[in-house]
Amino acid sequence: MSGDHRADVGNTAGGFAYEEPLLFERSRPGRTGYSLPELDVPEVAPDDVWPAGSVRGDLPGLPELSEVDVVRHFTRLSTWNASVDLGLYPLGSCTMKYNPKLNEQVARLPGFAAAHPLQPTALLQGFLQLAFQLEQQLAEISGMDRVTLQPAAGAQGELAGIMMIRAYHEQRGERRTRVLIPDTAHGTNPASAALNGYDVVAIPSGEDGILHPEAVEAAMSPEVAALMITNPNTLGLFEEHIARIAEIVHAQGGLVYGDGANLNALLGISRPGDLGIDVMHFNLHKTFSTPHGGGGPGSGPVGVKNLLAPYLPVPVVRKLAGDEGDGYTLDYEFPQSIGRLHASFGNAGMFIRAYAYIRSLGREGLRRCAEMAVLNANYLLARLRDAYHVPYDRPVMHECVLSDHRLANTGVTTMDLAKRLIDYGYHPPTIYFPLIVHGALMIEPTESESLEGLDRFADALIAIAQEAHENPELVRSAPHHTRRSRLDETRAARQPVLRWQPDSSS
Amino acid sequence: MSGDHRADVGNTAGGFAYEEPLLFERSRPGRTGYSLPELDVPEVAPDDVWPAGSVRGDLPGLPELSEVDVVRHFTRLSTWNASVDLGLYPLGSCTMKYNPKLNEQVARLPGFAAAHPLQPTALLQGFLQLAFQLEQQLAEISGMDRVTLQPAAGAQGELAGIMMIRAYHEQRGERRTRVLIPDTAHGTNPASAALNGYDVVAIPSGEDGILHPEAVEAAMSPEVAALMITNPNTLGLFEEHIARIAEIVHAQGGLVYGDGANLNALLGISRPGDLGIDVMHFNLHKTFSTPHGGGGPGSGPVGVKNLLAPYLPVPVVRKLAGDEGDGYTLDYEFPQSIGRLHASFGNAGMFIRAYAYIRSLGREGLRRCAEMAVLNANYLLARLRDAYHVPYDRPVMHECVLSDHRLANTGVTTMDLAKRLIDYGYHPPTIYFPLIVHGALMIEPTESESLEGLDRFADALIAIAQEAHENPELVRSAPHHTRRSRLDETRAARQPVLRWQPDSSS
Amino acid sequence: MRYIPHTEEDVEQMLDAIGVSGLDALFANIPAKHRLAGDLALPLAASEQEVLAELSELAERNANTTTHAWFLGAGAYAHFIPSAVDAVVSRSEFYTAYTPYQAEISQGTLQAIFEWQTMVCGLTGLDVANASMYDGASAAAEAALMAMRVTRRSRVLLARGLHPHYRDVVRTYLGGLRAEVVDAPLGEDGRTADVAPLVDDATACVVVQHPNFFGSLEDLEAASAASRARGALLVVVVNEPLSLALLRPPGELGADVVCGEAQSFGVPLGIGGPHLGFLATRTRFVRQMPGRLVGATVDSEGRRGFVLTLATREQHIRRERATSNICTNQGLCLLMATVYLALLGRRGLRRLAEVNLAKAEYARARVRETAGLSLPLEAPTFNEFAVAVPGSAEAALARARDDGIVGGLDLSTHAPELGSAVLVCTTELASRQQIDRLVGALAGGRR
Amino acid sequence: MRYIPHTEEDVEQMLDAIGVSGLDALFANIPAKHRLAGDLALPLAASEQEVLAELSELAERNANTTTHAWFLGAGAYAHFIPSAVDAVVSRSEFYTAYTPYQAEISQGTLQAIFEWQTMVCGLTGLDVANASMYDGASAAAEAALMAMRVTRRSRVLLARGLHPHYRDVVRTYLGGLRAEVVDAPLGEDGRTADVAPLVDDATACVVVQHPNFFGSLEDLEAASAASRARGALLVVVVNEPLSLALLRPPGELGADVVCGEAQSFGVPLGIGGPHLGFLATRTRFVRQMPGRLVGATVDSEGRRGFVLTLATREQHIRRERATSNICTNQGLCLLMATVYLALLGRRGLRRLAEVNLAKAEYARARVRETAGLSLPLEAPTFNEFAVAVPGSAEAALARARDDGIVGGLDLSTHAPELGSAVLVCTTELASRQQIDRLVGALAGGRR
Ligand SMILES: Cc1ncc(COP(=O)(O)O)c(C=O)c1O
Ligand SMILES: Cc1ncc(COP(=O)(O)O)c(C=O)c1O
Repeated sequence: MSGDHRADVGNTAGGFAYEEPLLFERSRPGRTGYSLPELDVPEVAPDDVWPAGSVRGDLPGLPELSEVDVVRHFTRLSTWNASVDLGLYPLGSCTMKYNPKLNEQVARLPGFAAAHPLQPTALLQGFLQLAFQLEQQLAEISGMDRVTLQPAAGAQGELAGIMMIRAYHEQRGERRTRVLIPDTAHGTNPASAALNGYDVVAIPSGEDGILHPEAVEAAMSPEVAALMITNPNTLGLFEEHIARIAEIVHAQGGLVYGDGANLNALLGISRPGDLGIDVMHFNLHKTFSTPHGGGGPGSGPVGVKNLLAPYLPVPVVRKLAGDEGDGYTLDYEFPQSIGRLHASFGNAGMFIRAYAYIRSLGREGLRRCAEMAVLNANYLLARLRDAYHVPYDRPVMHECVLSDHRLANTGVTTMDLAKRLIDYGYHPPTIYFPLIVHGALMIEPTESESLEGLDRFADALIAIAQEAHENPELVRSAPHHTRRSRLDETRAARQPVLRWQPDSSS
Repeated sequence: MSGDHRADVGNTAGGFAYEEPLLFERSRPGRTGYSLPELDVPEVAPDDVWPAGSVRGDLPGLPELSEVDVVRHFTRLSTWNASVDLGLYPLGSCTMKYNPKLNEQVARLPGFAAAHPLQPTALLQGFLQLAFQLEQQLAEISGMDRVTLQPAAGAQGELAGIMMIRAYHEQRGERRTRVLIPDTAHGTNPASAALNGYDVVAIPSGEDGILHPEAVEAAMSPEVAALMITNPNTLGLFEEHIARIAEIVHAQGGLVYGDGANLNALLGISRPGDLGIDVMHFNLHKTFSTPHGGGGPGSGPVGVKNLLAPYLPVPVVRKLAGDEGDGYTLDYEFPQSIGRLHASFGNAGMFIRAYAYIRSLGREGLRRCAEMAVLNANYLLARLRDAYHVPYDRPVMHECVLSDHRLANTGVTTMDLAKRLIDYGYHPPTIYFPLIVHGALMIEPTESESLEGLDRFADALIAIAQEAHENPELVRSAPHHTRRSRLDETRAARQPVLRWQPDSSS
Repeated sequence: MRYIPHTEEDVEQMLDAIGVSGLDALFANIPAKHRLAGDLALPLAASEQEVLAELSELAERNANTTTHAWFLGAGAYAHFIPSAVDAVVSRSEFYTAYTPYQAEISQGTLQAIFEWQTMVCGLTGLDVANASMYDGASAAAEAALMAMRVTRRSRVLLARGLHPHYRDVVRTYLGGLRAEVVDAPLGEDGRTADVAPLVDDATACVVVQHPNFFGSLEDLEAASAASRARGALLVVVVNEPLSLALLRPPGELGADVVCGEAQSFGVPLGIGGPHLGFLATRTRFVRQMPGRLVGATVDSEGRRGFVLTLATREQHIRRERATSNICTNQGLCLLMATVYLALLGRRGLRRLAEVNLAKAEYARARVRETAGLSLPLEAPTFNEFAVAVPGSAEAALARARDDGIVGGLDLSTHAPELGSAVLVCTTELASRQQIDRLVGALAGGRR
Repeated sequence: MRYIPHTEEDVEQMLDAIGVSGLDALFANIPAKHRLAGDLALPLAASEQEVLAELSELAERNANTTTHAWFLGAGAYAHFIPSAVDAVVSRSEFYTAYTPYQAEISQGTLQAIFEWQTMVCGLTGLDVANASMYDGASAAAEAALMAMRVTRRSRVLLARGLHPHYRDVVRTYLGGLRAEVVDAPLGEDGRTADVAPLVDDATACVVVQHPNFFGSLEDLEAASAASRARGALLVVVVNEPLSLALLRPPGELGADVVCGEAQSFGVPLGIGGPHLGFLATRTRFVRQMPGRLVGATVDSEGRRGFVLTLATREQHIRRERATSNICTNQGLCLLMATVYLALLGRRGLRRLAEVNLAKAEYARARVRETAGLSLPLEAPTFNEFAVAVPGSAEAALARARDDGIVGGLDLSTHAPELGSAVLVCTTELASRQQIDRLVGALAGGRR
């Protein structure tokens, strides 16, 4: 827009956003977006069949709108989001790759979307076969012996994994109390260990950003139940000493948990199961293209080596053999199982998408995927090395981490850079993580991005670095083009307003 | 956006648009968003089976992109459009009502979306039944005797109607040459008549905006094949003298064609067939909620009185009776039929949506629809009467027409008002139509809009009227918030650039 | 009513503001005698749940490409449609928008149309293409009308190889005008016989389909020479545009207008509609073209943008002198095709065409070697061809149906001269095994 | 590869820029011995057409609510889902976005979550609700953990009326901690027997489901009094939240935490997931809550906006001291439920609940009057209840299946004390005629 120095930056032009209040503020008594068939059985008044005082009065918190108003409400809200389908979404550690439309289509087939978890297995054979085959595919990809699809997300996968490790030790009459976790680990690692009653011991990464055998050696003891390691780690670096480290842990009876969030870098290239990992989780919503859905749902299958197989959660899908006939069934009889983690099979809808993805890429596509993801990350690093400080400047895998070091004197923070990127039409990278890097910018382009797309993004980051020096205020006060400018998070936490109320100022 | 006096107007706030070049500019040789199964038959080189020189060389004009780039391209393009799902879209004469999501779902059922027009009728019974029932529903709604669904849009419906009128006259050995059309008529009316070889005679509307018997009387003669009339007319006024006018036309052997584009105002209230109309078209994409699709597809069924039944286009869907058994069949044997207008049955996908809509509203809903559409138009008129000149200030039906009369001295035109409305977050009304109103603003809110929504829209129009007087330049240079400011239509017509070319400056 | 927001309070408040007593008063201008006395004789409102159930039941009763092996084409082709197509056209910014008259708030639709126009020019080898016609049949009719305007002549030559329904529609469209429509016969080999003898100085155009209704590739150069010789235009109709990915563009071979049906490009069969008529021609005829055109221009700040242009040809400006009466067109289908072609791209489309050809050649070979079956027409074909069957075509198709196959079109009404023949189409959806089953069924052999 | 844009030229150019010789060089840091020697033992890439065919075939082999009459609930309920729900969640701005950490570019997701939190508070009668848990079972487990944190106690009382799978999950979650999990028995009438005797000063919480697994409405006031008396919290689990449209909100009846499964609100059955765990509590416990919370705030210009807040409870800040390890949650399912509730609204939801109740009461009446069938439990119910059948439950369900009915859950493993019994659920999808058929089939009568 002419005269607006802030318009037409990056790959954006001027524009506007539609405003939209809360549903409750749009509500008018008597409206509805719903209809029901004529009741074909006698009316029943709850008061007549329920004990006195069981029936509620009004139903607060529910609005009343017509279908058109509901559709417009959410359509407008949607326009306030950044998304993968609108552009590069380089959140480090989140693998925001393209979510194929085919996956969305097949997941909506009535045979999947309208089937029930408790219907007889005889009426659920298509799904059981898919689940069984997906387990096998994940086992092959990861080099593990067995896989459970039950965990609903990566963190629940970690929980399941640590539980199996506990069960394993208890089975041998051991009560180990500690779990070793590198300082670069994602927050869910220590949280999952703690949720299992373990004490968390942080292990420092080496100068070069990866874990060194000495550090593990030093912390290792018979008290240690397991080491949780992410490979490639959250700096995007491959843990070169992984095998040696695993030996050290195993030597003292400990097990090695592999956080598979970054598996995208290794597809068809290297298998955790071949590197000494005893148990790991997959994030189907990262590596296997299922959508992140604005926070979920995801799916966090867990792969284990045979030594942990007895502890897998139930039920287990089994292929019938011999005179059992063909088909698949559900087994519950695993006395040493850690039990159930989910009311049903886990986030089944994500199994379908991941299966469609693995079939679509095939073995060559999966490898290509890892190669291009790593190529993209290294290309970006090469493009950005001059403009930004690179705390660990070495070849990376699927993501690279920059720091705000060079901006020290400008008063511009990593947070400011992130917000300014929004003006350029990009969702910001992951920031301030991993914790060991000051003002970290963690960038994961994924294989979905084209060369030109990466160049535009690099140009934007370089331009912003320059703005930070020449016009720091412009960056510090970003974003300037969004429907809302910088939001006050402190106020939100200090005076929490967590729901709308008729009187509420919010 | 702070400091930007143009932000946060109407129901909008500041924002930005993603830029996106043409597909061809994003193309890179070797990319694709498609895949094919392994060929399971022998390869064939076209040169081996076709005459020399039949095979083309390069395939210009087709880009090469990955699926993610294609999806992003069109997702970004979509964000540059206004749409009913984003807000009020008050295009007069277009009936931009809400397009129910249910209709979209049912139209995609494989039994409809993946069936072929030429498959044996025995394998097409579900569709034939739906088509038959829709014809009956439209006949009942309009008061006509028979209906054909074949015309692909209103204009083709007009063509079909006029053709039937011609056939009717020729059948009686008459060669009539003229068609009478009021000066308020939509452009398709005269165009359709002319396409049929008729001379068009324009009839002036009366002071009060409607057609008067005298005017018709004066123009009527044995040369006149038909009068084409739109009721309610394009000023949103009910043609009160319709019956008398029909008598006059009929008295001299002429027929009356009813343009049903504005039928929304009459649903369950009054039936064209009861007012002397001999033949009319319906716009399923207006009255019956099928989406406009950014210009189409629509559907323009035609209803006729029995006197025109012999001339209906073929094929005709017939319900089997007696010893023919149950079900439906297609009849072709109509010697006097005008013939075919469409390669198949017409825009069948729209029949499905319209049928779902009529079933969803039911008789009471259809009437409610007309009542609320008329209520909304009159309410807007009441809200706007003080701010804008109302050329024909009387109770309206489904739409109201304003003029730019009061802005004469401001230098602000209707076009400017329209463009400024965009800044307020509204798609403009239809402008400069009907032609008899200087600088017309033709506003049709439809029944989909709520009272509050209408108030916000009225507030915007009133605010703009004020801006026109206080800050005309602001209005004349609108829109200010869109990705593109006012586009140069003259240049487009003077130096036509109608396709992209590798070298093209465009 | 879930689609109508008004509450009774809203209605009261609005009636007050308007200053009328009740809803009936709003209809005061409708003479009492013109008001509907009672209710419409229609059922009461059905719930969403009931409507879905009812339509699902109706849909169940239509065979379709998900329930049968499919060899029926004849103008509507069963091609695979990538999921991304529907994902894009389901964006309500596209499907709930109107014709892009207000350019600044319709750039998405406008740019997509401009991209489509460019693609059609590339495929046809012509300079300018419009923003769609209703379908291939009306596109052919509009082309004939256009040729009549351009040449100021009124005689139209229609090849027998033009889809019979298209032929009907052309006749219907021309019915109201003093126009003469003449047939150009089909030759022995399934191609249009030499038209030269039929073209005269009154002839506005020669209309041939390529590949034609019987699947045969026409000799466009001959047709073009014959037309040109007498100052007539050559109109080439294409209803399987996938063929254009391999065939030399008609524009290069002398076609003045190339039009037809683009349903093959990602538009669902949908029982015949909505489909996608297209029309392309040479720059010098642009002002006689029917339909909308999008052009590139600049905004007040010099940035590229798109608008509807050359509207002086159209009904809303020109009224009775317009080049056509078309207003609403097939916009969303155009978007489907544009997304589809963008996904396949240059190589993808060409490869798909090769696959279709290979399937057809395999099927033709099987037919040749199968007792009882033969190929009655010798002309080269793309993905569709006639097969002569033993006994009646109806019986042959019934045998196929018993094996879960929709085997093609019974040609006995359209081309009795071929005896019992079936028009068979093989796309990428037809597997070798299905083709073998079809051949077996048509031949009457047991499987 | 349709999902990967790189051409060979792109790759070359990028390798140059990076300064390495080939793709392998990018993996130089991976010791050779750790590289995969050959290819993965997986099939080659399949085309979109093949994958769709394969998955369609698999889907065909699952019975579902479109192929059978449906009476199976037991924690996953077959309700009608308005088309608008999928239309909204199919907006890629919603489903291809990540967790809304960057508020300014995620306001759409944030506002929707805030709306959901408000709705849950209204339904449960509590002050604060989170932005979802994985499912009802893990929500129950998280509630127990939360109660242990709040009370600093480690004894958890689980009602037998809690869904057996939920009970398993709670035990699994607590397995790693020094926690004692005790059962509270079911009473004769299908409601939890008086828990007072079982609650002691070590008890962190009493966990009851309402309506419980057997469909019975629990006496929450009693449970609440008993818990309160010993300083334990009352956790009420709801897995058919539609019941809350009619039932007095548990929050009003003394529940400290109300959590469970909200799949009923527009989330597809989807073979059990993704579904939608929810958790609500009182303001004073908010800092012990698991899961994300969205709060209202203002931007630098004072305009209302929303952000993730109180994150100091969460793993990415607190790590091993977090209130839970949950990170990715069930965001998109939350959106489905928010759209669903917005469409039904206050009245719609209440009416839907009445309809479900009426269907169940009709079915119960039919059961009572049918020879061979009976209602083993007397407690009042909502839309689900146990039916005692003649012979084995398995045989009864098989009879129903022969009539195209998925008749309910065989209770023999879950509640042997009931003998042969089936847990039957009747939602708005069950027609009177289907209910009659079910009753007939369960009783073993001929139709
Ligand atoms: C390295 C790492 N580990 C674990 C997780 C947790 O996975 P989820 O969010 O699926 O629970 C994440 C997700 O952000 C991650 O990046
Ligand atoms: C009054 C009137 N008549 C006829 C038409 C033509 O209908 P269609 O666009 O469906 O061809 C329209 C559409 O704008 C119209 O408004």
